[in-house]
Amino acid sequence: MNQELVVEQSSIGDAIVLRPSGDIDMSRASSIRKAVAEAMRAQPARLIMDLSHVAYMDSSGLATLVEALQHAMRSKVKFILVGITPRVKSAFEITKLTGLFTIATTVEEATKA
Amino acid sequence: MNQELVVEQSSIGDAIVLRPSGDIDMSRASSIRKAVAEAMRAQPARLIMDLSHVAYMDSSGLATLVEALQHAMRSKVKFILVGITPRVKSAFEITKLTGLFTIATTVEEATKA
Amino acid sequence: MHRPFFRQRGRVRSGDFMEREPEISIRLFSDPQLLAPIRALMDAFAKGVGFSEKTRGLLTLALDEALANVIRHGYEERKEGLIWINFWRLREPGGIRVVLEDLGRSVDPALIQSRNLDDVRPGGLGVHIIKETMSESSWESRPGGGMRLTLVKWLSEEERQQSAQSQSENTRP
Amino acid sequence: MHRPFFRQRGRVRSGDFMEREPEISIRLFSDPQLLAPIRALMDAFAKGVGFSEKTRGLLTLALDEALANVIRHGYEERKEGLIWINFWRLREPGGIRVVLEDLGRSVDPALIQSRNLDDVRPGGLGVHIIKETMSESSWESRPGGGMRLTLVKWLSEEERQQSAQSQSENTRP
Ligand SMILES: Nc1ncnc2c1ncn2[C@@H]1O[C@H](COP(=O)(O)OP(=O)(O)O)[C@@H](O)[C@H]1O
Ligand SMILES: Nc1ncnc2c1ncn2[C@@H]1O[C@H](COP(=O)(O)OP(=O)(O)O)[C@@H](O)[C@H]1O
Repeated sequence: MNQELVVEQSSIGDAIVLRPSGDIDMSRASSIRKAVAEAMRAQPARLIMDLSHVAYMDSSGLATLVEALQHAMRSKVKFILVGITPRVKSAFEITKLTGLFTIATTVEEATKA
Repeated sequence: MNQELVVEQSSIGDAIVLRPSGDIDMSRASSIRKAVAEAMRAQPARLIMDLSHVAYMDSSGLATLVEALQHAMRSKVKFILVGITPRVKSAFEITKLTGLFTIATTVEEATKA
Repeated sequence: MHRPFFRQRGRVRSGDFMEREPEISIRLFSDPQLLAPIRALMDAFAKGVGFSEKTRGLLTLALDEALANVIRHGYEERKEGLIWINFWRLREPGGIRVVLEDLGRSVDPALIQSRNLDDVRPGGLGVHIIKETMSESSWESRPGGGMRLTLVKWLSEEERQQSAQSQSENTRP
Repeated sequence: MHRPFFRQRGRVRSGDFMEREPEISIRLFSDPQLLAPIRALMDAFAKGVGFSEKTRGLLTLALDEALANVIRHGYEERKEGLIWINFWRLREPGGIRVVLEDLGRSVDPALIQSRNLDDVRPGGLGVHIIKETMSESSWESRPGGGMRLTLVKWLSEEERQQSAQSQSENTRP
């Protein structure tokens, strides 16, 4: 049981795109936290979190996204979520977090949001 | 726990198409058996089993398909499988049943097979 | 250690299953790596009872949150704690009951509360998710130490009709 | 009835887990409707250990066949029989061990055989699937009645490398 979450990182213009794949739960939220911290060190203009390969997220995952948002706001980095799948959407809705985030449909759209 | 397997039945020309959806295991193989028996009573020229909505099948499911094939051969009905998903394919392969069946890629193709 | 499976007898309350043994009983270690298999089982169990895809997502999430709380607060992230989960199907009008038990630190159930979501900060969402999702949720401290959490979820009217329909629809064109 | 979880102690053999309690222990009724949740758990458990999608499909199938045999032959399709399943992760070189126990009719393990597949007929495929899929599979009749089936599956060389890689790859571009 050592399947850590894989988080792909890429750049598009002045944006860094993080694309985790797999379920994000208590055992793997720290991978997101690490990936965000590393991306922030590069001081991008925007940080795009592509969640299209995440079918499931629990409150540990939501917490890391709230942290990332707060970190990004302090650092004047735009933080944008992309590709939210249905179950992850439910998790945002039930915790009333949807309104807090800038959400785009595609990575393309997020680079302009 | 009463989710019986749903088996949709439709006709295309002289063919009857059966499309089960859901996992086919010991608790639900009898739904396939019933659907095949009913379709055979209509004496179609061909019986097409569309498995594209079946992500999983165990040996109870395989057994009903072998029965169906034998019934069809006795009744001079062409029996064709369509849309085999990866895990169902593995089940056919490990039991060496693949060569036994006529397999088509699409229902369209099966109506001509 | 194995007792919780059997102590249920004569203690269970909700619905029609007095004295009935759970359909599935699980004992696992307080290891976050085991959350994924339990979620998968929960999802399929709830599917068999007739819950919609949307409700199953929330039920899976609620159980995950309850287990994460036992691991985090009950066992303070130690991986060798034991957790028992019992699953029942409820008939008339249809639903599930899930009971979690642990031998971890036990707290006054009155202290297990959801926080005000208007105050945006990471964490503190689990209990809210559990209460919001389930028809019933209640924490007790167990006489022998640890906590017991009882979760009940009934099918919605729509899920009930869907589920009845999928039965009669069977083999129909 | 609950004993099988504990009798494992000092009896288990294969690999590195002597005396170790299973990561997950399940007790369920011999009800075919419960096969789907167990398959889902097996699939996710095997995923956590690093098995490929293809192997997980076969492992899920093999466990389903083993359970179906207990229900069909051990309990003659009665739904109120008890079945215990214990799941272990194996380290070095990585794999899983699954032990099934029941209190049903017990048969001479020598009679549990796969048939010749060239003779095409429905049925008789389960034991073949189990033996073909697993690295080890062995049936015993239990001293107290019923059967015990021990299943072991090791990661392939490729799965092992993939699994090691997915760890080091983490957060890398
Ligand atoms: N199983 C448990 N054992 C002990 N305390 C718990 C348990 N579950 C919840 N709690 C308490 O309830 C509080 C709220 O839990 P939750 O909403 O999940 O947020 P978080 O776990 O992020 O603090 C926790 O901080 C903890 O004090
Ligand atoms: N758990 C079990 N208890 C008793 N007998 C069994 C068990 N599993 C398998 N068998 C025996 O092994 C035979 C072969 O099993 P299998 O290959 O699964 O085919 P099938 O179940 O279709 O007969 C069965 O017919 C039965 O006699």
